[in-house]
Amino acid sequence: MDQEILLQALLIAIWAGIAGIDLFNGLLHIHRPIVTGVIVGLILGDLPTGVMTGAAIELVWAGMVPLAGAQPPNVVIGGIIGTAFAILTGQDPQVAIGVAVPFAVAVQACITLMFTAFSPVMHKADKYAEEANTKGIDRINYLGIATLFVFYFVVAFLPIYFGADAAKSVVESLPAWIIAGLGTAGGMMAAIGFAMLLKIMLKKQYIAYFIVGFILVTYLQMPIIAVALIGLAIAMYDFYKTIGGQGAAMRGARGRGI
Amino acid sequence: MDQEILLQALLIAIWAGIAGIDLFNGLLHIHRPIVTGVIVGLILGDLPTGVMTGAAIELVWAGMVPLAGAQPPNVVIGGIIGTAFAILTGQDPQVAIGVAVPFAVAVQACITLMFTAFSPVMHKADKYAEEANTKGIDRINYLGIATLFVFYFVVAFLPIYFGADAAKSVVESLPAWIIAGLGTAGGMMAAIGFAMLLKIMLKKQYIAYFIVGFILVTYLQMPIIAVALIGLAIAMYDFYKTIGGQGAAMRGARGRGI
Amino acid sequence: MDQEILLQALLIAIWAGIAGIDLFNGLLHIHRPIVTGVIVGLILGDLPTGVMTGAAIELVWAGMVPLAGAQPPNVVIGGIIGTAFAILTGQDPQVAIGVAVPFAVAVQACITLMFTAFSPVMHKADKYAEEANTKGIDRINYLGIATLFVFYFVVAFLPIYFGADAAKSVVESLPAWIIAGLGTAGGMMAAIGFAMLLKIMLKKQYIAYFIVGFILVTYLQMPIIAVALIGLAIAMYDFYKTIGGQGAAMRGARGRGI
Amino acid sequence: MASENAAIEPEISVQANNPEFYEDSSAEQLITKKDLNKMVWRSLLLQASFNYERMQAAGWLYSILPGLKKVHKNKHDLSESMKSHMEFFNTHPFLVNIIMGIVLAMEERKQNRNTIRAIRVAMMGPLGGIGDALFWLTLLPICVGIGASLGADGNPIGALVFLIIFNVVHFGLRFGLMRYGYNAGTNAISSLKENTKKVSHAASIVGLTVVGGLIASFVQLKANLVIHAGKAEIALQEDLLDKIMPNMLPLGYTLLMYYLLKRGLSPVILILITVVIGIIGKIPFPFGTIL
Amino acid sequence: MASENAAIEPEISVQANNPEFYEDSSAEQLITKKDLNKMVWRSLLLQASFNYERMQAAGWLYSILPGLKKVHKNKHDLSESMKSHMEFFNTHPFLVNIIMGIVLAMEERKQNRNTIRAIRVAMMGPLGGIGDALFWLTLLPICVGIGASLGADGNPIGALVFLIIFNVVHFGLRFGLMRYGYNAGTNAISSLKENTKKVSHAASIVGLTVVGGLIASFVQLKANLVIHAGKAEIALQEDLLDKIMPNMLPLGYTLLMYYLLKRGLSPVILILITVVIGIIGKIPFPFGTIL
Amino acid sequence: MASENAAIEPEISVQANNPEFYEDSSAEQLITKKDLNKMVWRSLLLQASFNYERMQAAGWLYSILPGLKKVHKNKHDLSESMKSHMEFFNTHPFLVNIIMGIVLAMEERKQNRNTIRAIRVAMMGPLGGIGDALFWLTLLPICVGIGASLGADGNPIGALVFLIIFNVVHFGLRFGLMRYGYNAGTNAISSLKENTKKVSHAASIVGLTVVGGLIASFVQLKANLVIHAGKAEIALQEDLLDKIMPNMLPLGYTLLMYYLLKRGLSPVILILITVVIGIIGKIPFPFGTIL
Ligand SMILES: OC[C@H]1O[C@H](O)[C@@H](O)[C@@H](O)[C@@H]1O
Ligand SMILES: OC[C@H]1O[C@H](O)[C@@H](O)[C@@H](O)[C@@H]1O
Ligand SMILES: OC[C@H]1O[C@H](O)[C@@H](O)[C@@H](O)[C@@H]1O
Repeated sequence: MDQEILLQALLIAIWAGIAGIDLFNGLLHIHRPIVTGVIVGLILGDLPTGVMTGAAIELVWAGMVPLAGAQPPNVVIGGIIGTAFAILTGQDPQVAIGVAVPFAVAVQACITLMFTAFSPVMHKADKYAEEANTKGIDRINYLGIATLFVFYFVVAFLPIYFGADAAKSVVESLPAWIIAGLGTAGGMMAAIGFAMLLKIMLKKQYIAYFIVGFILVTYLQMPIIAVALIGLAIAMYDFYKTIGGQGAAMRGARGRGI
Repeated sequence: MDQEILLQALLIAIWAGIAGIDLFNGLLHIHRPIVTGVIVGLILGDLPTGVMTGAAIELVWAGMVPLAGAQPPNVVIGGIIGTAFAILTGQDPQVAIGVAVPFAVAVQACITLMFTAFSPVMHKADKYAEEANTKGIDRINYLGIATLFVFYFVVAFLPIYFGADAAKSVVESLPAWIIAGLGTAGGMMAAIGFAMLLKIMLKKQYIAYFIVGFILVTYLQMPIIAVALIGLAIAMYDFYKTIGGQGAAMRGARGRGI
Repeated sequence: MDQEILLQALLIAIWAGIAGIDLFNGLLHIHRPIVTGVIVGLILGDLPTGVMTGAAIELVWAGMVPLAGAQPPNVVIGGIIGTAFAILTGQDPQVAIGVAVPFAVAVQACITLMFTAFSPVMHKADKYAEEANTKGIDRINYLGIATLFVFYFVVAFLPIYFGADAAKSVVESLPAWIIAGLGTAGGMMAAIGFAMLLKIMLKKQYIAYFIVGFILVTYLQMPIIAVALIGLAIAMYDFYKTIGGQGAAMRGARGRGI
Repeated sequence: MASENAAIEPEISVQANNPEFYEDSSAEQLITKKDLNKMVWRSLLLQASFNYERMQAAGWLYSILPGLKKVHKNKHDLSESMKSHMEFFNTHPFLVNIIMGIVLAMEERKQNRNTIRAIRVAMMGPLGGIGDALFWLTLLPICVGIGASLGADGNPIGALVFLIIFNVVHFGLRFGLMRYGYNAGTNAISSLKENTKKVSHAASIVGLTVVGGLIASFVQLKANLVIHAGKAEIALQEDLLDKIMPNMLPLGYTLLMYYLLKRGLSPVILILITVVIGIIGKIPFPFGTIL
Repeated sequence: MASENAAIEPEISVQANNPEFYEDSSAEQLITKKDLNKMVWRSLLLQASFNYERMQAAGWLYSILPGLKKVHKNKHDLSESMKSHMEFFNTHPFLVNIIMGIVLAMEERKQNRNTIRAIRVAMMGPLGGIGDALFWLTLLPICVGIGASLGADGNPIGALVFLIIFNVVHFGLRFGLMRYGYNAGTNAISSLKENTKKVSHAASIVGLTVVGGLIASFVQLKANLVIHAGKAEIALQEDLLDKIMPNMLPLGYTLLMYYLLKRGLSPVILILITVVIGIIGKIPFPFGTIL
Repeated sequence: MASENAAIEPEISVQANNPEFYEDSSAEQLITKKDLNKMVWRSLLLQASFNYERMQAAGWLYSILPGLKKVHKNKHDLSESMKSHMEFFNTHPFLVNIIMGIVLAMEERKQNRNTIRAIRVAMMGPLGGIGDALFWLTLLPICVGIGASLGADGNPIGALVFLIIFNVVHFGLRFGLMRYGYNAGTNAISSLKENTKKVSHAASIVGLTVVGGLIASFVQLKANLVIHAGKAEIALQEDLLDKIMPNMLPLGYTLLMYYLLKRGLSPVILILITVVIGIIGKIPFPFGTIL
């Protein structure tokens, strides 16, 4: 039994390493809970629960994607711990999510730290660039991948091997409103990502489009793809109008000059 | 009893004077039926009926606001007479509205007259301006306020002191369809205000926006605030486009000229 | 009895000739099933069935109009044969439509052929033009009308006089899925007409409007009249913007030149 | 460039102090924040002497008088200024404060009188329309709606909530716009012309979009007629008009009023016509009522 | 300026009477209102000799013949004019009347033949598309809808109402546009070029907006396939296509037809393809039908 | 013209081969399709060394290294190129391939180093935003939605369908854009500047429209407070906020975060603030919870 859980924890940890890499590299999106649910379900021998918990966790993490480098609560660890916890303790998916969120938030913080810690390495990379040392550049990137793998491996292994029960009791001793509060915070988290996008993209003359998009969803419940198409139509209108206008300006100028 | 109704009528008349001023000056909007209903309810000692009748009358007067100086059926008198009548005769709010409408229409006519009658006073004001007589200008405006107060005071006092029953019997002797017709006319009245706005604002090149606004409400049931935001977005687009276009024109010209 | 069906078939055939002309000339739209249903109903002495079958056939032919010369399944013959068949055999309108579709498709093909066959006649017309022979031009057009009449007359007469029962048995012997398939093809047919319009009208700079129209109907279920009004608003915006822009360009140029 | 623009809009051109307009053309900063606030309060009486010849002119003059007195110590100049401000004026009573701010800044700088006039005229129209649309017909119904839903069961708290929300916006706007206008006027006198035109254009766009929507939401007019043709019944509104376009009648009636106004009919006549149509519409004819 | 514009659109340029085109270049006003009305009636036969080589050319010539005869007394001129009007022509049969009006005004003024040709060509395309969209696909369904809802219980009144509404618009347009076009042509010959371009641009905007909408409303195509994967069932239409974008198939099929047309396939082939696809789509395969 | 444009955007100007930047300025075509594909695969590691100082810079350099090595045989040139590519870089990981293609084409042509830098910088921002909007927040939810609805009853097929649809688009884009960018870069070097600006402008329009919509769909924030005033109950969300504007709180909170970011607060702090607010919002106060 102990043997089995060790093997299972190791397998899940390997999967966590792979998925953790995929979250930022590769990007096949095998790291999404919908996939992770299947894999963890297979490893722990309860595929249906895995699939269903994965789908439930997907809903919570919709829209929580890394935008402009901002980390939302970590979807990899959230998905893995959530699913594993649901299968191992037989709890309801909703409770499993409550358990997963604090882990996901903690990992979010760690990743942010890691991305800060990696900054000095860039000066090494500058030196390699100076020396035209291409191998060096390669190595730095492979190092990054390795670090990610090890990190996710450890973070997933420990709580699953040691902690399913501990986690359960910790969670059960926490007041429900703290768990609920973390959930609420999760729902608000996307705002930070959007704010970072706005910081990069928003200029005064783009406010109009921002308003249009907001209205279309708020009042007309349009899905995003329709909003994108409307945005595209405006962009095309503007594009051809500008070309035409410049043409006119040029012609006007040409017609008069000299 | 007589004493009491005199006092009540006086208090209501004072309120009518204040509210009548507020309709055009101050504009705290204490003149709206929703507020008037509370005050009249307090004065007549039946707050709940007052509040509810006020709310019912609000619905009828939605959109009937003075636009470009055009007077809709008078909301001050409509609200006051309607509420008082509902409380004093114990009638249903809907009937109370039917009674209030003819008064409101009559006062609408009087106000229109008054605004016509005040025109000659402007030539007096011209003279004061010529003489740099600032006190004179002040006086003319205070006179206006006083006139409004007196007018509303009288118009509210008489029917309430003498007329609750008379009004009731007059109304009951009127064919129902005339009252209904007045209500229908009230619903159409906003068209005149909008027509006056259009007369001031509409130019050929603005028809497009007018159409857009109409469509958004007619076919998509958007609330006006959303329509305003869409209008704002278009205006901003246009604004930056014009600036950009002018820039281009200038650059085009500059690049070529001489 | 035989006498009566001959007379009826002749009358219907005359109507088919008239309606066939109206499909392309005159365009009073007496050729639509909604009208044809009444006429055929009168001729065959069962007005209510005629009216209702006509209305049912209308639904199927909505949107199947000749665009840029492209022939959809023929609405004249579809309407006439469908209604007549429904009355003569007492079948359900839906089955009547199933029977009408193959005829309509066949006639569609014939008309396409006829429009091809008429091409050489244009060289005759060129000669008349060369000779300034106005009578000749008149004659060519009258010939076209006559051809249409005869064609529709014959096509409507034969199946009704000889064929109601034959048609019925043929139809009943056909597998249901072929009839269903023809119906499905009918529903797709409008795509060809729109494609021809696109071929004529679509340029890169118009794609934006195309997208807008598609979105408005797909996601907001706007009726076409609202879509047309939105299109009109955009066109007006663009029109005045272009005028303004040109003005600016000219002024820019004027202000700087020389 | 200058000459060309002058040709296009001769009425608006911004220049430096103008000895030909003022006896005393010194342009110190005299108006204080306190003065501005005081004039906001006075502008509450903007429509005290409202009338159909000059509309808000005398109220407008009343509102800005303290400023004018401070700026024009010279009596001739004051008289000139007052006379020009007695010309026709009408705008939205909340948005008036931004025009006041700008105009006061210009008076203080002893700007060309024609320029001041032009700014005043150019801004009042669009700001009137947009203000009506945004405050009378958007803000007000929203606040009333909130208040009314709280008062539905006879609770007077609704009225209070209504007054608070409405007036926070109301006075926030008034004081804010006054200061904004004054600063804009002071800092950017020379760019005012262009901005006025653009702001006015933008305001017209918003305004007309909203008016289009308001007609569809506020004008109430529906046909009630049912045409009997044999056994069939055609409900004029549902079976015919709504199929062509919903809200056809409100739109049509508004455009009719617009047309009649442009033909010179007075609003009073239009009100009468409307009352008559309303009553006729409810006459119980044997075939039903029309409206 | 002129030289530069000429460089851009050499094909459209408006000039005075042209001795090089006409033997008789006198330009009196000869066409009367009666003539115009007569030509409206003749234009009902615009498609009498419709064919895929010239489409409406001969019908168009037939329609305007009375005017041409009046204007060109000289046989050579009439022949020249008739020849040029036998060139390819196709537009919407209602909107043709505005082109007729303009062209007739130009013929009467003995305009440069190339200019007339250019106007005729520039207008026919966009007016064809917009007319199809507005009349065949908007006006007609509205009128039919009204008529059909009245005829639902077997009452023939629906057909009558349909014909009346439709033809009031129809003939109102024809006569109105003819006169409008003729006057526009007469008054504003010199500004025609620019306006043609702008009107044609505006018409294209409306037209394409509407066509986009029409595809979504009129093209009927839905997948019926259900994919069985283990125990799961994936309904191709509801679970996949509609999630990506509703009306994907109608849009996709129309664009496919468009692509094939541009590759040179004839409409007849496309109709055949469509019939084949429709029938294949309904074959009762063991796993269900495709469409 | 050139001089004037240079004044406006001095940073972007496209010139011919540049002896002052390169020791070896020969500009042969050396990069093959195979090289391009190889670099697409390497770009999967774009974020391997992601960090907050340079973000994707080292990963970007890693991705294009094979191309750089081929193009710059001269060590000095290679070093110069590598140094410049170690500058800050961040964009969407799928759309990076189009920038790679363009930049590689420019390196191969031995373009002015400043121009290459400018193109790289000008494209990364808008493509980052638009990519996030289109792929992370539109494509992904659609694919996940399809997958999840198929897996609802415990069937793992949903995950497979999800991965297939998503990655067909994903890799289709990557390889397609790489080639497209490389060709665009090669063919149209001289028109690049203008296009970059226009494409970037257009991308910003689409991006911001979508971000506006995304805030309304993805940010979850609702007030739960009910204010008791006498007998009346005012549900803050339904009775007040939703009446003013639905989704007010998500919008407001996003704009607050935006404001704080602009004031220099780090995202980490904002995350903490958000967690704290979330938890406070759920404290069971006697009057209910806030959120
Ligand atoms: O915003 C662009 C880009 O920024 C960072 O690199 C990451 O957050 C990516 O997920 C994101 O696509
Ligand atoms: O239209 C602007 C303005 O005109 C008049 O002054 C009054 O009707 C006001 O209520 C209105 O706001
Ligand atoms: O497209 C314009 C026009 O083309 C052809 O002439 C016919 O199909 C008409 O029905 C159509 O209106």
